Amino acid sequence: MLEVEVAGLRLRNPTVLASGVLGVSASLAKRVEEAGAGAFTTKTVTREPRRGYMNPTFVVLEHGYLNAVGLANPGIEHFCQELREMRESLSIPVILSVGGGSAEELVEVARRGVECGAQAVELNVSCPHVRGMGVELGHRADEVAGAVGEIRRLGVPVLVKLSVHHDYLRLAEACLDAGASGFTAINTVRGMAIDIYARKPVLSNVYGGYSGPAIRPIAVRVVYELYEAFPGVPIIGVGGVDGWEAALELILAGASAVGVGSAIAEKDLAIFEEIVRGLKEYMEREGFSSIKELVGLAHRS
Amino acid sequence: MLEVEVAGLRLRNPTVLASGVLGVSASLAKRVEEAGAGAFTTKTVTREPRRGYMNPTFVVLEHGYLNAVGLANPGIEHFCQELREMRESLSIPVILSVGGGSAEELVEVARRGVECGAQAVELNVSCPHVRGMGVELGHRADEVAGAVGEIRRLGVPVLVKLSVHHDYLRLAEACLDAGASGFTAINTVRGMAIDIYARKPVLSNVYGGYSGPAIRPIAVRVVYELYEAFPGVPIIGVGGVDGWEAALELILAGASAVGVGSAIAEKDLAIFEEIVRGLKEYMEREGFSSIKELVGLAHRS
Amino acid sequence: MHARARVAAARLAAEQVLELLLEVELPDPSPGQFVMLWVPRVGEVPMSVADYEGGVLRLFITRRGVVTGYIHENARPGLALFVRGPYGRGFTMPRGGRVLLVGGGTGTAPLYFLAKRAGLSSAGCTAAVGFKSSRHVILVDELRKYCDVRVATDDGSLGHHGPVHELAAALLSGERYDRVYACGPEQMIVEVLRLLEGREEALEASLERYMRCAVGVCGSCVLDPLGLRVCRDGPVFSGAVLRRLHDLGRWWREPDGRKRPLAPQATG
Amino acid sequence: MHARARVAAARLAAEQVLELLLEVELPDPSPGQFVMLWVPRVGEVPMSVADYEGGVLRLFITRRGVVTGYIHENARPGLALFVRGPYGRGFTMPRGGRVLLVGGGTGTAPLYFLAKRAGLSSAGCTAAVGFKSSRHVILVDELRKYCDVRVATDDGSLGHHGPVHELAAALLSGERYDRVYACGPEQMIVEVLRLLEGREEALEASLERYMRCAVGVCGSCVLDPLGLRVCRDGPVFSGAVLRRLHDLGRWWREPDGRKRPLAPQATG
Ligand SMILES: Cc1cc2nc3c(=O)[nH]c(=O)nc-3n(C[C@H](O)[C@H](O)[C@H](O)COP(=O)(O)OP(=O)(O)OC[C@H]3O[C@@H](n4cnc5c(N)ncnc54)[C@H](O)[C@@H]3O)c2cc1C
Ligand SMILES: Cc1cc2nc3c(=O)[nH]c(=O)nc-3n(C[C@H](O)[C@H](O)[C@H](O)COP(=O)(O)OP(=O)(O)OC[C@H]3O[C@@H](n4cnc5c(N)ncnc54)[C@H](O)[C@@H]3O)c2cc1C
Ligand SMILES: Cc1cc2nc3c(=O)[nH]c(=O)nc-3n(C[C@H](O)[C@H](O)[C@H](O)COP(=O)(O)O)c2cc1C
Ligand SMILES: Cc1cc2nc3c(=O)[nH]c(=O)nc-3n(C[C@H](O)[C@H](O)[C@H](O)COP(=O)(O)O)c2cc1C
Ligand code: FES
Ligand code: FES
Repeated sequence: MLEVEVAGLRLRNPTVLASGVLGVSASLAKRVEEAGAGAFTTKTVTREPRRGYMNPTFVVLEHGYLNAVGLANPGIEHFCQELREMRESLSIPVILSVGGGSAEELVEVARRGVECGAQAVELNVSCPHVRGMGVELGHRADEVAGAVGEIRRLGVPVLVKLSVHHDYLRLAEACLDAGASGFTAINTVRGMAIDIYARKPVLSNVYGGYSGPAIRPIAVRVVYELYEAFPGVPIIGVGGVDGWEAALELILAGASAVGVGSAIAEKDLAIFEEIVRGLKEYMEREGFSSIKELVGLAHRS
Repeated sequence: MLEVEVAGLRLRNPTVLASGVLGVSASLAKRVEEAGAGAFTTKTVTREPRRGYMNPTFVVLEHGYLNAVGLANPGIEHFCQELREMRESLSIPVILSVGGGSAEELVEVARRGVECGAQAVELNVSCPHVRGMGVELGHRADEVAGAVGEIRRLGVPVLVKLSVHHDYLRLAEACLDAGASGFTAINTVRGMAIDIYARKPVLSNVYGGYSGPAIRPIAVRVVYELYEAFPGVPIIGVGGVDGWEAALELILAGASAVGVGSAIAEKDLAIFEEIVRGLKEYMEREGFSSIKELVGLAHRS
Repeated sequence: MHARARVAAARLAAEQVLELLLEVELPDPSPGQFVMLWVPRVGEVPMSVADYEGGVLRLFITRRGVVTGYIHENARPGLALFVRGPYGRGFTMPRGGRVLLVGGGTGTAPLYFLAKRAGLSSAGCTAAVGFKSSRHVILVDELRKYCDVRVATDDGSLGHHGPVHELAAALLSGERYDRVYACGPEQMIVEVLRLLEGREEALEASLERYMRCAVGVCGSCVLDPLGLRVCRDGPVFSGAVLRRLHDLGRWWREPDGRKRPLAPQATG
Repeated sequence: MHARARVAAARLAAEQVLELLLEVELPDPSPGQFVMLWVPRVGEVPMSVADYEGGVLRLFITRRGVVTGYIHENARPGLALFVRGPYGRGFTMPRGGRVLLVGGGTGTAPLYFLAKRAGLSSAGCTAAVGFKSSRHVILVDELRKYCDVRVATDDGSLGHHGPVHELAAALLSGERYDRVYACGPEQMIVEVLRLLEGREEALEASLERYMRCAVGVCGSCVLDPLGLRVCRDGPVFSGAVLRRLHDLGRWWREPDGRKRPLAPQATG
């Protein structure tokens, strides 16, 4: 009853590990699968290796989390091996999150990633804390659309990860025209925290990406708007999913699947089973036989 | 030790009642003054009366609040009398929040408001839930700047209320060039909530403005950026101030004063005294003699 | 967020007055408090708590406009409504002494809840309750468990023929009470306040105003000149406060914030 | 957010090892857990808890690079540092029986905390601790309160001349223990694991990896092939798990996620 299809990928349930969260190794991917996730998104991978920023790169706040990891990753060449291992050991779909400073770079990373086994590509054009590789890219809708078009030709689904910091409806439209298979929404929201005793920003990078339960109302709205503007286009809803109720809220808004990110800090990998069980029980109680009936249901009157 | 000057207004302490919150009557203004606030901002007033949206217009969430009141207000002509009474009965500054669909309308409302006693004008060009009178206006930087220029000639300070949904640095610059005295940041963030049992959006308007502690990291960042980009320009920091620590975080980011909005739902008017007392005690403990020393302190190394 | 409240029973308790029993988990309300009742896609309105026991919330809803009309037409067992609250400051619980309750229409409901929760008995409690006619009567039989009840109707079809404050006047002329509690049309409250002028009885009365947030933030429900919010500082106010409220019985604040003269029928 | 931790005392406990006492309110840590120590504008690093009593956190910090270097040079009473945590899974507390502790360098600190919290005595506890030289020794006198302590130094300037695992080997050859706890350089842990092959002693050892979030989210500290996160699934792992960790003693994951051969000095 929980199976969904998202942009051609078959998921045993609508939970997806969000990008950047544990997505660094095949060994963690396996644990995430065993914990019950329906799909796995890798950490965003770029052409060259990136060390990321100095610590502190992660802050636990009262209502959410801030991070400015800085797209740390081993680079696609090195990550290729992890992708191969993922494909060997996993039965859930592996979505490769791709980052870069230009369309050319995105395409290059995606191409190599697909060669190494990625079953879908998610374009991260919305990281809020890396200059040149983040949100700015999303502002250049034509360039992103160009990359979408080329990657589409590799024969795998292409999801575009959106941010509230974009004119996301316009970007979404341009990407759809170029053949995008769907959207992931939302990435973290630009934010920062200052320690009142240190009297300094906590993140070494000063600014970071805000995630966790606090951003859910923002994510719900973006998903709702996307569903309204592009009915039928699959959306992975991400942002503040910290239990089955939150997952359901995004599904009702229009998400076919939901990403789980920083909630793992609080609930660890058990959150996947918790969501799956919660959704099942809800559906039984409320008389739904397929999760698909719930997708976008809040739009119908 | 807590006195501040913000855009020419003298405040006994850096707390300000945020717009839209209790700012509808002289009687409430008096209570807010008695509760200890340093300044009072009125509800946004437009040329014509507005009933606002149907209930539900306000939702209490886990980490914040959503509202889509819809700029309900009695119109400037009727509000004039309240302004007169405010000036008669208050000794703290009264900031008139002005809304409208065009520069012309903003100017008209501001002019009448100043005639009736407003000591400063705050331009609300950032309401996230009223079509034509909200965020869109803030996208038209030139038009807003035009209004700023004209209102400036009325001889009162003009603050521009910014939103994360704008290119706020650009808008801020245009407004400064036109003579703006400072900024209020931030307005609510577009968001929505869906009830998982009703399976419907809760707000009658579907979308609304997200406020409360959840949005503080976003506000801190906007204030920090503004202070960095325009050193010396006064900022009223608003967003998620729910106690003295939160107020201090915004001050350290660069706010000369802080607005208090939806936290009143939790702590009622006692929050003003709580902030004032907390700041005082902090300053004594940490060895500061004037709150001004703390403004923007997180920027210095 | 709201709590789901399933209709367990809905019956017409009197003409235009629907009695609703809702299964819903709420923080325990105290008498005089209210909830916000949300009907998805229709609207959200404040309603006084008439009882809350064993997870069942009881409301008495007079048919007025869009939302109450919808509820009257559609409420049947199983329907899901949504509730948030309870909100506001309720009545001070009577601690012994003699109590007089003065209720009008559905204003009787919170007084009934008060009598029940305070465990009053007719030895210590007299209730004067008024309705338009015998067809509009609610809760009188149940209230008799706790109070000596006198009824008035506007058309004389039951009990005293005339407004309920006349009943109250008669009772007050013969007796001293420790506390008087009033809930009903605002004109009734004005009359009760007048009756108590120069007397020692402590009055508490519940008011209604247009509400949005219900938590004291938006200012929609403010009363001049004290700046009191019905949703948070009230809905129950003391006689001393009521005397200083110039708005009382005179002005109703519209959703746009402008005031219009209070219509006599502004309260159920 | 972090809790402010004021330096109450800072002294060089041994060559290159600073002992810090920090006044800070934290959830009570258990032995084997660590904190993230933030030095504003400098960096943030994981540190094992050496003790926490009466609101005073004790750390032993080996001078390594940017952050530890800064602390060594600037820590004096009154300096404000910042701490979050405690994080991770610590040691299983010994319940009676005979315990062997094997510590290397500042790895002795969490073992001392364990001995103290578990209330061990030299009847039930033997500790083999190794240092570079007699000038690098920490906590040995204090540890004697709880354990029969044997010392080894690389240069023979104190106790056994040679690596600490040789001491452990000697102890193990003469005696059966119920539990062995190890903390120190990863090569030392590898040796202890080897010593225990085919024996019945339950081992628990604490590992280190590059960390960012410390709460199990970012994946920086993952160990292959089990996908275990040092910050959350560890830093303490059982012998059974350690045997299945191919990374153990071999691979260190860099901040960019690539692995490099584990340098012998990777641990203090
Ligand atoms: C604290 C409080 C307790 C109340 N308790 C009860 C009760 O127990 N039983 C009962 O029948 N009624 C009660 N009311 C009144 C009830 O809220 C209104 O009758 C109801 O809101 C009308 O809604 P409608 O959509 O059916 O009518 P509409 O056609 O929208 O309006 C009819 C009238 O109700 C007023 N009204 C509408 N919405 C609101 C609102 N959000 N807040 C206040 N007034 C509103 C209008 O101003 C108008 O006077 C109470 C009101 C308040 C403020
Ligand atoms: C769970 C745990 C407990 C620890 N307990 C102690 C202790 O009690 N006492 C002690 O002296 N040291 C301890 N360490 C090691 C300590 O964290 C490093 O020595 C310290 O981070 C070096 O920082 P630096 O800036 O001075 O050095 P750098 O010059 O930045 O680096 C020197 C070395 O430390 C490593 N390192 C740097 N930052 C980190 C990090 N965030 N996480 C892990 N390794 C890092 C580098 O990879 C390198 O190998 C512990 C490490 C972990 C993971
Ligand atoms: C530590 C951390 C690292 C992240 N790294 C990435 C990344 O590399 N690429 C990406 O697209 N999103 C990244 N994100 C964003 C998440 O995928 C997700 O969009 C966001 O955190 C909101 O979801 P959440 O509230 O469930 O965490 C990261 C988030 C966190 C917390
Ligand atoms: C109920 C409500 C009504 C508001 N109305 C207005 C308004 O009319 N004009 C305006 O500029 N901001 C309005 N705001 C935004 C607040 O002034 C403030 O910018 C925002 O709520 C963030 O602050 P907070 O987190 O302290 O509430 C309103 C906020 C709330 C909660
Ligand atoms: S309804 Fe908002 S203040 Fe009373
Ligand atoms: S440090 Fe982030 S998972 Fe361990």
